[in-house]
Amino acid sequence: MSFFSYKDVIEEGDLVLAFISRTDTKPITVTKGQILNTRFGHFKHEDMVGLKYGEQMEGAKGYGFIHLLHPTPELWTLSLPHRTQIVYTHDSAYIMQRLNVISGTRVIEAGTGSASFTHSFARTVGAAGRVFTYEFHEPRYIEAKKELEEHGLTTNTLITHRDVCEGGFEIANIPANFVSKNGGIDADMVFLDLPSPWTAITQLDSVMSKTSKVGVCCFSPCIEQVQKTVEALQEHGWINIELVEVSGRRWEARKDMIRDMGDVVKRLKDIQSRRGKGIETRKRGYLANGKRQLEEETDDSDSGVNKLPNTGKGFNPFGRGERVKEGDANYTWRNVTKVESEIKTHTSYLTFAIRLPC
Amino acid sequence: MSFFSYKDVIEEGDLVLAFISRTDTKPITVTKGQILNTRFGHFKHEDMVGLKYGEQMEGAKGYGFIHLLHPTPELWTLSLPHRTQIVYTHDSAYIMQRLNVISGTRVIEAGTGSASFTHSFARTVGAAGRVFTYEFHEPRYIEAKKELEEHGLTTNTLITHRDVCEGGFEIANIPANFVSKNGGIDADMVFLDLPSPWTAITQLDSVMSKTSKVGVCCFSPCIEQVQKTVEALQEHGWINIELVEVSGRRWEARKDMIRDMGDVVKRLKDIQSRRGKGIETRKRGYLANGKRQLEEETDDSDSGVNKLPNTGKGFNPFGRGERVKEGDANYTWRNVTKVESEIKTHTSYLTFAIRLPC
Amino acid sequence: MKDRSTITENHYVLVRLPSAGMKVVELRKGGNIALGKFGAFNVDDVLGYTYGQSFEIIDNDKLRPIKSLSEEVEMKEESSEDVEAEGDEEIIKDRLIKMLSNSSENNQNIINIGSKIQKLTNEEIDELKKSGATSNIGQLIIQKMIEGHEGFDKKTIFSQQKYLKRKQEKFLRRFTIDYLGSSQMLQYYLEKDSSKLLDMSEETLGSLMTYSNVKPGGKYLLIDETGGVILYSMLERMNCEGTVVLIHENEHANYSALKHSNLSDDLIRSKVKMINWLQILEPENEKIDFQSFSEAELNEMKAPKRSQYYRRQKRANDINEVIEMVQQGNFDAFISITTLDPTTYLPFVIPKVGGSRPITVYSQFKETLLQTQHFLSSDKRILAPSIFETRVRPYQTIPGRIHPLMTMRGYGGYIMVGTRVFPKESVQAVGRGM
Amino acid sequence: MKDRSTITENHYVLVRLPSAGMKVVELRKGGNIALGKFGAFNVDDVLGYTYGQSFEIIDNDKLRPIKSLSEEVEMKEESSEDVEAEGDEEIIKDRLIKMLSNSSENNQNIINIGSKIQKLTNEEIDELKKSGATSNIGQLIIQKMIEGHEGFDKKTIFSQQKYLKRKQEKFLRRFTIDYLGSSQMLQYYLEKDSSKLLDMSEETLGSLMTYSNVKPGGKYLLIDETGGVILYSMLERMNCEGTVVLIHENEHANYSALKHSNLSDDLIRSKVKMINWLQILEPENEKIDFQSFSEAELNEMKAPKRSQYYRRQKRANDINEVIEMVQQGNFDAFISITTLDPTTYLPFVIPKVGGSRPITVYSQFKETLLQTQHFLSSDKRILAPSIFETRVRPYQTIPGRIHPLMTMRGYGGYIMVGTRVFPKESVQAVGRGM
Repeated sequence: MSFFSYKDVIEEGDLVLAFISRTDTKPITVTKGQILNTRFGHFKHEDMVGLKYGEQMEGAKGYGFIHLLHPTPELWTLSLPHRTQIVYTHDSAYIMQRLNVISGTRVIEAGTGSASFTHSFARTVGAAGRVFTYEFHEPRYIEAKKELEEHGLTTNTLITHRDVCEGGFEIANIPANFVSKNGGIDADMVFLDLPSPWTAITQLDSVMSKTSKVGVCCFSPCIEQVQKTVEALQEHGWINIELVEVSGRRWEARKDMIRDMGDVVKRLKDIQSRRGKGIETRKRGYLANGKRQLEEETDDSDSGVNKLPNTGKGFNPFGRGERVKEGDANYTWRNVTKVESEIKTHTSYLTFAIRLPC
Repeated sequence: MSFFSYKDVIEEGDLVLAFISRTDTKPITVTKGQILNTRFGHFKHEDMVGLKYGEQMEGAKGYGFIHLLHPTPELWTLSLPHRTQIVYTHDSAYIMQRLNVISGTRVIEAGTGSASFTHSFARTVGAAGRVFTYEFHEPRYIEAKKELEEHGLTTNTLITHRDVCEGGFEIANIPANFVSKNGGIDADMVFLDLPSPWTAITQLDSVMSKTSKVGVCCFSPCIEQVQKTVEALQEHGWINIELVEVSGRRWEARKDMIRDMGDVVKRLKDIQSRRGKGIETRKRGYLANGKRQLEEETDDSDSGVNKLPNTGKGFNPFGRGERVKEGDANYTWRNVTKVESEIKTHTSYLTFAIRLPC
Repeated sequence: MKDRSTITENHYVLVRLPSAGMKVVELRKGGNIALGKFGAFNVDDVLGYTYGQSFEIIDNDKLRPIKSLSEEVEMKEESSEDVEAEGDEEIIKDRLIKMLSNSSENNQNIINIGSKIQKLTNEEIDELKKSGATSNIGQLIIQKMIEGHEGFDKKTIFSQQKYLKRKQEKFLRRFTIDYLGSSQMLQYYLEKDSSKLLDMSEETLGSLMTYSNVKPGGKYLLIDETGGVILYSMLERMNCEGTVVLIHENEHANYSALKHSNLSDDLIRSKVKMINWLQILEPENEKIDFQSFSEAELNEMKAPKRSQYYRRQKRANDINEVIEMVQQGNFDAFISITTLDPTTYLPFVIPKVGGSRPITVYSQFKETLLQTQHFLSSDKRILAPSIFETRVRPYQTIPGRIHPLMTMRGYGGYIMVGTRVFPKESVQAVGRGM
Repeated sequence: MKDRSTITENHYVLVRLPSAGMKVVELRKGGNIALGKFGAFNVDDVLGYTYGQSFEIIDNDKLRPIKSLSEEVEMKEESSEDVEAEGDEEIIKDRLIKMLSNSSENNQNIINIGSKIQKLTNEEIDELKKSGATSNIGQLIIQKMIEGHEGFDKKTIFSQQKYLKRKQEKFLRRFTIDYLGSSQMLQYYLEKDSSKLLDMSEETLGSLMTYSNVKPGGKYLLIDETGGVILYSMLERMNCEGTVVLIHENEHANYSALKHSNLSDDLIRSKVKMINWLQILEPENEKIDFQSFSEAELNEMKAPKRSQYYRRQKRANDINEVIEMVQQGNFDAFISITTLDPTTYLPFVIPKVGGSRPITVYSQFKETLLQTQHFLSSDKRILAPSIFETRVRPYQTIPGRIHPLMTMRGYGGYIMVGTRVFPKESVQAVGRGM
């Protein structure tokens, strides 16, 4: 198992993402004797060995199932066990594309945070690229470092415990295989997810590429941070400063019942005829020639929709009232898209800029 | 014709909005002897007299047509002859609903601008409400005043030539029918579309209702204006300060051709068989037992899609290449929605707040 | 016109709670209104204030008017009740620490805050509390963190919001009395169960009213499957001048929301007429041919019978009147909020709308309106139908920390707007006429 | 790996113009590149600079490197050419007044500016010009207006933008040489004719690459109807390690965009394999049974015939190789950007994708993907398909006047993402298993 390439069959010790439902994916390291308990049954790790990644797995008691997924940075992001605020995929994907992070790119990231974006960077820059990530907060640093090691990402990713706003980005003893052919860190791309990126911007000069254009992205939730960042970037020779917001929506395909007004009319007629029969004997004096007879007055309550028996296919238009199952073949349906009931309207402002070697 | 109520039949002197196309509506005052010229023919005003609002009208030469529409504030907004930046309907509709502008509301608006929102206010507050609108810029004030008079809106709308940031909102000789039962302007709702609303906020005290909650909406394009506005509102006792953006999208129903991969395969087979016949005689030595014979190499150009004759319904999947008319019955289509090719992503920030009588 | 300014007895009002929860209550003189964990208050104590006024429940349901729900809490007068107060402090500290260390399971960053707070002495907490009282402690701690420490960074914005919200819910015993207008009613129902409103947002309601050109004195044809919220919004704008004909699909229309509108039944009856689909489709059949009795015959009747006769006569007249009104048509707008498929009813409704008047159809789903627009594309009676979508994005406006809210409700709906026109058979298009 | 840092001869590069226009040009040593009204430049003058460098055309196609396209223009040295310079000033003033009074037809507010400018003396204009030179006059005037006068309010933001843009177009003779990566190529084609890219935006391309988990060494199955822009993006991320099998629907695949990718034909041929739909559907039928000749037979052949034999042999091998590769399947992702209906080809493609690997389908229209997701809902081989929409909203970042741009391109597309899984016949769901 590796974030750098797919494997096909699960072995002991592999990281597997157990897909339980759309909102529940659990990362597990396949370990003999351990059991994954879910609300859909429990699953023995040892039974996973030899199964294929992507395989549907039955519960140990013969019911319930999960899917055994291969980790990717994006799935990992969704399954993070203790989730801090993360850079969501809509943002991270755009940042990568826009700043041209590809195989071979040398990236600076501060701070590491949950290391979720670090995973994406490591995957994308590959064996030819390098990721230098910095985390100020010690427990977070320790956890991220452990995780990067466990995930085999330290081959191209170096994590440093550092407050870059104070101490800058330079690293005293860069491992030889992390030193650029041009010497040092030599970053092509900088991602700053810090409360005050403007204090870090001043520290970048010595660690950026001297031979090519460098791109930066500052990730800040508040507009006041953006204002200070823009000023700092301008003062320090960055150009093409552009602020953007990324909005991401997830849509689901659903079915909405098609309710025909003609059915309503049939139903109203049905009510009238049934009522008409019942009261015929009671009616006198007010009958009309061929027209509708006057109905008995009923209580003019506001109680709303009257519950009436379903009289067969296409005749009962009360989809909402009666909890008809979506897609029920007794009704007709329209394909519709539904957005999440709660959407993310803001993650952060993204301030981009570039700098050319002086 | 009136913005306050519909009439049915067009008379001389009426304002008519001639709908020429979705993006072209021309306001005309029906005047004997005048002619409306459009790219779809020309239309004599006098022929409009006696037609119904909503009627389709033939060009004077027997071809082309327009629709004769009754003015509404929203249609008027779209047909403004010299269009300045206006408050678009997505914004204005929300402001009205949110600040509960209804029949009887007393509104302050500064500045008047194109008077487009003024029209909406006048319509909505009706005969029981009043609109006090202020415009600093003289030519704009003169034009708006004239327009309000021509449109019969001065029965409930009073326009004042004033820089409210300097001179405030008080009016020396309010016409009697504009004086509130509580005296003076007595506004329930304030709309500030000014470059520096914070200078106007300080001037509002004397013209706001003393008996009920007053709502304000400041309409500012830049975030820095919002920041100053929020501060000023806080300092001057406004509460429930909330900033929002309104986004509006217009979608069109369209049809997109359904291209079937099966047709592609049929076509590829067709090409092979026709080519196969042509080259059969030239082929020797490389024939295969029952399998495809080797085709002649052709130039491996990148020129792309080969143009081939359309061989009938459902067989030619090249919708884009051949300019098939949308909805052509020879093809199958999917109903799709298309947003405008250029969308409005920002009009202004809307800062709302309320104030209670002290 | 009813009083929209002053909190008045026997009115239904909206009570807003610090939790962003809402309640609709009737203000009966002498009554006491319970707000659950937020306490209770006496109706008489709020009467006469302006709508929009906020209050704090001090003790024994006593009220203190305050500037707003988020006003900084003043010093409590309970310093005399020493034991309780001290106990409170301990509880608060414990609660804070627990709350924050619980959060730390989900958010490492907040560990910082947790440990900071754990280091706070009782005196410091006391000071914090004094400087802003219980309900402000959270805010103050956060303020201190922001000022003094970069560890309290944006990673914790989610937590901050959650935290502050929770604090407010737990510690604030405040509420606001709002006038119950259509927007407030919409907000209330959205909060309870948005599906009852077919997910319509306030901004979409605004667009619906504006594009439908609703104004005093108009005559409107309406389908309202929201239980009357849309109807209420229209009546507000009409100032109860004009008429709304409400099309319904059952024996009786459901407009239960109007119960809380403070509009009298008489007023509603005089302005709102009900008609069902069968009456629209088969008007002549559905009219009541009421056989009148002569004066003499009536005089011979016993009183109960006579009053039954009059009741039936009125009902027959009402039904015939609304059927005729729809037969006449020339409505100033047709407005529809229903789960019925528009393509099945529009053919019967379009002829009823006056020239150059708007037709607006709401749906939760763009796909429904897509189908509808295609359906109308060959119907020359509707000019230039378009589908509109309006979405409002609210911001957090704490100065220095302005940003759009992180999340919001995803739904809001769509409206299709077109204009009723009279096509001419003879016209010959030139170029693309539309 | 090709040089992405330094502007290098014989490379195709992107030239950005102040008008936001773009050009793709090849830098042939000694060549001269014409930019239309912006002038022309000699290729040799830009070689050796870093990609991203901006230049100003001074005179006779001479270049001056500048910081950025929007850098304030330095004083021109043409003060000696008095007559021309004076003439220029007049022309500029005239032009400004005309421009501004023209605008005033459409925007009353700008009247203010027009009259202000009309009141400017020649000396003032001269001063303005000196302090920032021609191309900056507009900016300076606006600056002055903002500082001194509230009449220059937000109403003119549209005008300002239009005005500034026009000014830059008219007065600036500047350009930037950018590396032609996949994002730049996308931008270039979007600018020319977005329908050629099926309206795909840069952010959607980013999502597509990320959700498809494209990385060095992968083996991918691709339908690319954009002429190779997506293919180029994949090759960038793959660093040309791994394989892309490109499915096409004609006799030959169209990947013309790669012509400008600076990737050698050999490299492309070794990494990109072509296959058409017929070869996928009827692989055994479509394989070439190439009859080899013996060494002796070949030796007897004449040279041209022999080389034809070898050419054909290679071609047969290539075709058989790619057909077999697809037969084997186990691709690391399937990615599709086509106007073909996904429901018609997905059944043939799904089996080719490896376990737990992504399937991503792009469409201009959400409705297409809606249909596709429903089509897949009964296919247990695709886990949890979802439709994603990503939109980027750019801001104006002039300090003191920060706001989102007023308008932007409406299109951008949607992607459907699902994961290939292996369903088990025997499983019994409990609760809602999905």
